[in-house]
Amino acid sequence: GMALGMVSSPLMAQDKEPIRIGVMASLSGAFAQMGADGVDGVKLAVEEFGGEINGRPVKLFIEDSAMDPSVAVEKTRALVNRDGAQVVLGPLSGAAGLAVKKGAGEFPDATIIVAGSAAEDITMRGVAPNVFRTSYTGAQPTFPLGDYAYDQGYRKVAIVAEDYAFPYAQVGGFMKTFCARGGSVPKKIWVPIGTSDYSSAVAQIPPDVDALFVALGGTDAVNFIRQMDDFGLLDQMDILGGTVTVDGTQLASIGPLMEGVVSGSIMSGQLENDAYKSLDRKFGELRGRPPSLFVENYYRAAKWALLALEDVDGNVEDQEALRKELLQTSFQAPGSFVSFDRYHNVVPDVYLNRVEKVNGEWRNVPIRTYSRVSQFWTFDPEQYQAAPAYDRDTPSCP
Amino acid sequence: MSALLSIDDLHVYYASAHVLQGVSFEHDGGVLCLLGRNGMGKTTLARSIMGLVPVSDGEVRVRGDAVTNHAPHRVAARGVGYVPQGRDIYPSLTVDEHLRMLAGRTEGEWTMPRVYELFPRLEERRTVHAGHLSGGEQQMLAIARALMTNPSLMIMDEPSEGLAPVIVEPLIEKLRTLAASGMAILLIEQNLRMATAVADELLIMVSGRLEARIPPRELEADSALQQQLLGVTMND
Amino acid sequence: MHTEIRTSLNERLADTARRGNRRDVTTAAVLMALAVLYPLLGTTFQLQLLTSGLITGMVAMSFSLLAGFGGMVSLAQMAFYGMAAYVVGIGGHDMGLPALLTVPLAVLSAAVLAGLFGLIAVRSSGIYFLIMTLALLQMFFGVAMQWQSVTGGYNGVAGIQAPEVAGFSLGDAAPLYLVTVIVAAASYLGLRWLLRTPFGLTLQGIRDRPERMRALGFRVQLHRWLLMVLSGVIAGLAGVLGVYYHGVVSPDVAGLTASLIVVLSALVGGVSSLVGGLIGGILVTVLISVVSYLMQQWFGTSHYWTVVGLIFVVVVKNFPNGIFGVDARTRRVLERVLTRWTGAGSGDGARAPAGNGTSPQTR
Amino acid sequence: MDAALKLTGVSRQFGGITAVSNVHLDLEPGERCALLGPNGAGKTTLFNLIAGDIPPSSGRIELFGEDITRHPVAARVWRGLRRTYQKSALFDNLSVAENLFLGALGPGGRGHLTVGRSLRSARARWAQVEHTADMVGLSGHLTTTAAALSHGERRQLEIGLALGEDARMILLDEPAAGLSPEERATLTGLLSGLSRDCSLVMIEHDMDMALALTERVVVLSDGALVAEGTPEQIVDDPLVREVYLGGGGEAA
Amino acid sequence: MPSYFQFVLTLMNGLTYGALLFAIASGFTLVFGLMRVLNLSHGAIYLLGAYVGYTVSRTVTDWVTAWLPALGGVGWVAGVCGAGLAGALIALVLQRLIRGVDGELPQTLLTLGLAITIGDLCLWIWGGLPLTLEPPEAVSQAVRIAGIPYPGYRVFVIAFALFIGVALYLLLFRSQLGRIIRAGVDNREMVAATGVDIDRLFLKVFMLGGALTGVSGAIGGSYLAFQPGTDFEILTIALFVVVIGGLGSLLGSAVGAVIVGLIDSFGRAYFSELSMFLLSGTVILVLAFRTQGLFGRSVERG
Ligand SMILES: Nc1ncnc2c1ncn2[C@@H]1O[C@H](COP(=O)(O)OP(=O)(O)OP(=O)(O)O)[C@@H](O)[C@H]1O
Ligand SMILES: Nc1ncnc2c1ncn2[C@@H]1O[C@H](COP(=O)(O)OP(=O)(O)OP(=O)(O)O)[C@@H](O)[C@H]1O
Ligand SMILES: [Mg+2]
Ligand SMILES: [Mg+2]
Repeated sequence: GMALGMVSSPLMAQDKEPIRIGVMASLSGAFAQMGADGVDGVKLAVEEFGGEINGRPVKLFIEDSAMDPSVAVEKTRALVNRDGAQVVLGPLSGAAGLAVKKGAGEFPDATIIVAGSAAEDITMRGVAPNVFRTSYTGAQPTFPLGDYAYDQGYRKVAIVAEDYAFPYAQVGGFMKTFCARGGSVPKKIWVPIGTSDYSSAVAQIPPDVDALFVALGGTDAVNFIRQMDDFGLLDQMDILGGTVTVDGTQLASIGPLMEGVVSGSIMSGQLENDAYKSLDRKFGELRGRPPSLFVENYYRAAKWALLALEDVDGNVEDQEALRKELLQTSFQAPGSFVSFDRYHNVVPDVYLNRVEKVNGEWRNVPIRTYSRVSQFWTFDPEQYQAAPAYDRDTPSCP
Repeated sequence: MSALLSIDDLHVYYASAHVLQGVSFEHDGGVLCLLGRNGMGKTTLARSIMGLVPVSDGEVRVRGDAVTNHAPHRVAARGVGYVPQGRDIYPSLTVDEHLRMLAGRTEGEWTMPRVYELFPRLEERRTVHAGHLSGGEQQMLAIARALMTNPSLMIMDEPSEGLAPVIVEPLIEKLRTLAASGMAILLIEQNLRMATAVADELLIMVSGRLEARIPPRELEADSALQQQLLGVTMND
Repeated sequence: MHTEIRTSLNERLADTARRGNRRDVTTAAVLMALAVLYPLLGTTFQLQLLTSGLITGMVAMSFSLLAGFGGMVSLAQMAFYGMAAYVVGIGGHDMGLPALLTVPLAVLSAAVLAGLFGLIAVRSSGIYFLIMTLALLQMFFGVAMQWQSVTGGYNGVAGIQAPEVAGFSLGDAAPLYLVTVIVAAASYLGLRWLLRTPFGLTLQGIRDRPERMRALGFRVQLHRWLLMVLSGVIAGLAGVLGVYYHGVVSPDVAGLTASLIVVLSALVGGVSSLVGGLIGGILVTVLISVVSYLMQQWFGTSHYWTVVGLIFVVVVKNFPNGIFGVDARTRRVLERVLTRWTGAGSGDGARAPAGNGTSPQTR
Repeated sequence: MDAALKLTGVSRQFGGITAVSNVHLDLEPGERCALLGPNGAGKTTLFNLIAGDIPPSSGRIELFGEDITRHPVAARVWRGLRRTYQKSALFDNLSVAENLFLGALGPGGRGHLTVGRSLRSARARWAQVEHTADMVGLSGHLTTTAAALSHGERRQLEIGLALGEDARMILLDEPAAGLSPEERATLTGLLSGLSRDCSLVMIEHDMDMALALTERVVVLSDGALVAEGTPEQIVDDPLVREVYLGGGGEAA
Repeated sequence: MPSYFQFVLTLMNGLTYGALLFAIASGFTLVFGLMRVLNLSHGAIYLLGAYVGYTVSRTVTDWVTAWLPALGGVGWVAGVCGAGLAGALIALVLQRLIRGVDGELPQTLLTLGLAITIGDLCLWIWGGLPLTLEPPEAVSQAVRIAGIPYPGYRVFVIAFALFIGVALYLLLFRSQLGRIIRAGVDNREMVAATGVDIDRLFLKVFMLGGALTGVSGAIGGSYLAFQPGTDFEILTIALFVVVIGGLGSLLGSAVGAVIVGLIDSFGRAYFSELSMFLLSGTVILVLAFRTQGLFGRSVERG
């Protein structure tokens, strides 16, 4: 009945025909906040362009990918086949992004811009012509962190991380650089995602390590940090954080406990460039807090697409041209200046941020910047792609 | 002065099955015994008085007050006690808890010691979960439970089912004394011996209607009537 | 005295069989016509949505089969689905085996998994069975997640290519839809036939009173186990279709939302009816899709679950036994009508006459 | 010839209490036996032991010469043992006809799967169903759902479930309880007309019926066998009068 | 030394987690016992309790500290009470919904629909950020157990669970009311026919169960962060606890809770690769050998 009736068939390009952009993010369940932030980011970017490109209105279609690859595939179909989306932004989770990339052949007339998913293979081990990634790979922001940790004089670092692909890559990136310089990781504590009681993990941390690398997200990070504090261990240990460990979302609830934590990210809580300041101000007006990583990621993806669309005069129907333009576009995103590598992955700056209180607010303040970090760091792309994928035990340097 | 229990043109349906088709009678003390073949609607009558099945038409009055379709606890609060068919005891409560639960809620002669005196077997088994009792023991418990509410009108649906003769006899005695002391009893019975032994009057139900209201002696004496109303003759 | 009813019993059997056959043929014909004609009418997305709904519906049907006819409310159905999906994914995609091999293997594996789960689970009943299957589902989830070298862990197996059938790729919407309709219809008709044999009655007896069935000489455990395997086969078939439909399989198949949707589908359709599962699957899938779309378009919000949840509450309030579940009262009326017309009762073996879902006591 | 049923020192305890204690019993094939005793004497428990619902604490149970003490319930049924329950255990969601069909199908199947058996092969059983319904007086209720039966009708169906062509030993637990006088008469007719290939053990508090139908009476009290004999002997036994029939006098 | 430290800590953690689980599960058992319905909105009520507790305690704390800073802890107490109230209210709604709907499955589906709605409404109202309540200083002081400093709040949770356990035991098994409730669970009709307004009584107990769950949400949410998704996690674990112990048995819930708490804690500490399987494995193992859970038993003769 209704569902079937409201589907509009894709029409030939006409003047003033809207440009249809699909947005996919997880909008329900444990990651709902990140998804909602992402949608805000997209809307802010579209607003910036006055809601139109070359006289063609930009129409957004938003769907919940629910962190589930099967759902992400279905929702991509809904966006492309039902709503006629020519550009799809998202999805957010690694597995979902991977599934969409591998099935992207089904959508020759749409360009998919992965705005959050960090699974390496979206832009490695095979490149899909219509898939781009504007966010980062799991290891990309933590390569520098390993470097930094060694500089700090840490030689033994223990790891607490969730037991799935994204943290594997985050830990992998960290260890690749840290171990290469001579550091060692005597203990990795993998916890199931969604763990609420971390006291057992806390009890396992070897007392003689120099620092702890924590790659947990959302509630997990909050629970862990709080419980470290409950057991009086938080003050006794330096803490390094993964990319989503110390996002603004966590700082809102446990800022004081996070003080001094250094983490690696493509975003920061305090940057000097105008793009950042503008996003910070606009998002602040909207939600009353600083923009999170996800706001920036989706904002960046949308802006990237819109810039390229502007350059092709809004002719979204010529996907060939759009993709070519996209690949050549580079610009100042709020996070940093960005461009694509030839594997369709973003090359951003990576910041090492420390949690500090700025004007009464807990923020990630950059203490070091590594500019133009590739998804392969400084390694040879061929060799890198031939190496085994990250997992619980790879790499290893006890 | 209105009768203790009066039923006026009662109609009850299960879905579209018309099970009680205009039952009317009054009961004002003594033992009134309801007889009838299986499936004639006796239990339905008892349950509709108690408010356990909805009445579509007609009226149930207790001491003149209409209680038609009232919630069961409101009917019970007017002094109506009920021994259901099939016992319906509470399996997870002990024998003792069954009685203790009702002790002190009502004024009257029936207290735990009195009940145990009537059914010594129950006292022997007082700490046992009622679900573990034998069928007959459960039946005793169901009777005891109803007595503990000290009713002025007692509705008993086949109380002798599953009881050994050695228990039935004192029970008959007890019902007689109770009736003599003023309790009205509406007894549904299949055991003709018991029915004729305790009843002051007999009601015969056939297919949802009352066919006759006669003293037991009359029925006992007339084997043609027995054949007509009950389908059997009593003394062959 | 009751000769008319008595003589009718044998007739009734012959009659219901005849009528049943006619109804089966009609159902099948309608489904087939729908299947053949639909690609001409529907858009790609509609076809895909319906395919997805039918696949969910098949899992829901396997759920209803267990719950409605066996009194076993199982949350493990998505594990059987997932098992078949993984076998197709790993065998077809990772190992490059032909579909001709992986598909039967996948269904077989689902049946074997159901058999294994069944060995442990059929001894329990009621809520214990339910929780047991929940635990087994979690086990499956755990294995899919942790046995990374084989299952691909969190990411699962992606990029699975659908095979070609008669020159058409099942990766395309219309052919896959057609195949799904055929498989769903065949499963339904097969089950319907099976449940109209004494086997169906036996299952219902076991559902209502396993103890008594034992005391009548039936092998209760064996029947329950077999039913579980059967439901595993159906869910496994759905899994094969599902993995070709999605092109990906991940531990999420055994996740909360997927199972939730299956249960909702079955209950909305009515667990006492098999076709209810299929239709319920389509309804729920379409409902969620439409509600989420409309909430976005009209109110600009993504909180469609609030509305979906409320819709379920309203539906259950009005159709406690599902849209296709006949509740006890309606059933009695039906029976009376039937008795008057044919002197027979309800002979529809494919509908479990469970007044109250699976609750064995009705009073 | 082997005894139909042979109990040797059968006992059963529940926690502290002994429900059945050291019962010995020998039953000839075709024999009709009444099992009497006051409430809580252990009669139903004894049935449960014979049928295999609960295992005995000690003792040995033989059926037609075969030791079945450890056999599962169903295996005993395949050897011809049938029983009814004191508290009706019916398939509430199924019709009377379907209930009886299951009663006829199960034992005949020797417990094999019912999957392969088509409607056609089931036809004969439907005929049997009609016959049984007629015998227990439910032929007017064939299509009624069991849950919608009255108490007495449920008792009738309960008995119907235990009747079958190949039954060789039937245990009836208070078959007349809840039946009206007319239905009792029907039941008496039914039971007295049963083939002599089949033995019968009956728990019954309706003395008229129990004594009329049986040639042997066994009396249980506090779990133990306290008297045994012909109906006449039992009625006159002072002990039986005291523990069971009641001091009142006439028993029948 | 570290291994001793780890062991004692793990043990204590298991016990405190078990204590919280018991509080959660006992509300579930109570409700299940009454309605014979799997209340799938149990987790949602927990989550709602946590959120309401959070908001109330924040508001009241802000308000109170403006006047009397010393009474800062009052806010938390108010939050816990608010959570209880919210839980009771939802229970009331649920009872109204369930009334008139026959059958276990339809009723279960109703609770599921409600659970979905509540969960999503919480996301709508409070957003998806992980939150925690701030328990008052008075109960948060670290204490020393076996020479090891241990968070005081966790000890408080144990005390809370013990209190709930004892109170429920007294209510159900040592009071007149308890006998009536249990009788009503067995057979509502007959209890009504002996003159008790069982529906009213059940509604009250049902609301008590809801309140208990809401309070557990606030208490648990004071040391375990909560967010969308917590509802179904809590539900699953409550189901496991209750089933391991045996449905309807208070003692069973207690033992089940401690078992699950300990297994969870030791599993994570010593067999972290297997921790995903330990809990479900335990459930399967227990049910494979005791099909009615550890303390579940049937009082009905077969
Ligand atoms: N599972 C059990 N747990 C505890 N006690 C039990 C159990 N089963 C039976 N009993 C006890 O054993 C005794 C014998 O019970 P049984 O049911 O065999 O009696 P019965 O002779 O059939 O009595 P009735 O004539 O009243 O049916 C009773 O006192 C009963 O309470
Ligand atoms: N729940 C029900 N639903 C539908 N029909 C019912 C229901 N209960 C009873 N009936 C029908 O109503 C009629 C009267 O039943 P009722 O239980 O009142 O009979 P009764 O006179 O008490 O019989 P008995 O002596 O067997 O106890 C019967 O024909 C029965 O089949
Ligand atoms: Mg009756
Ligand atoms: Mg007995």
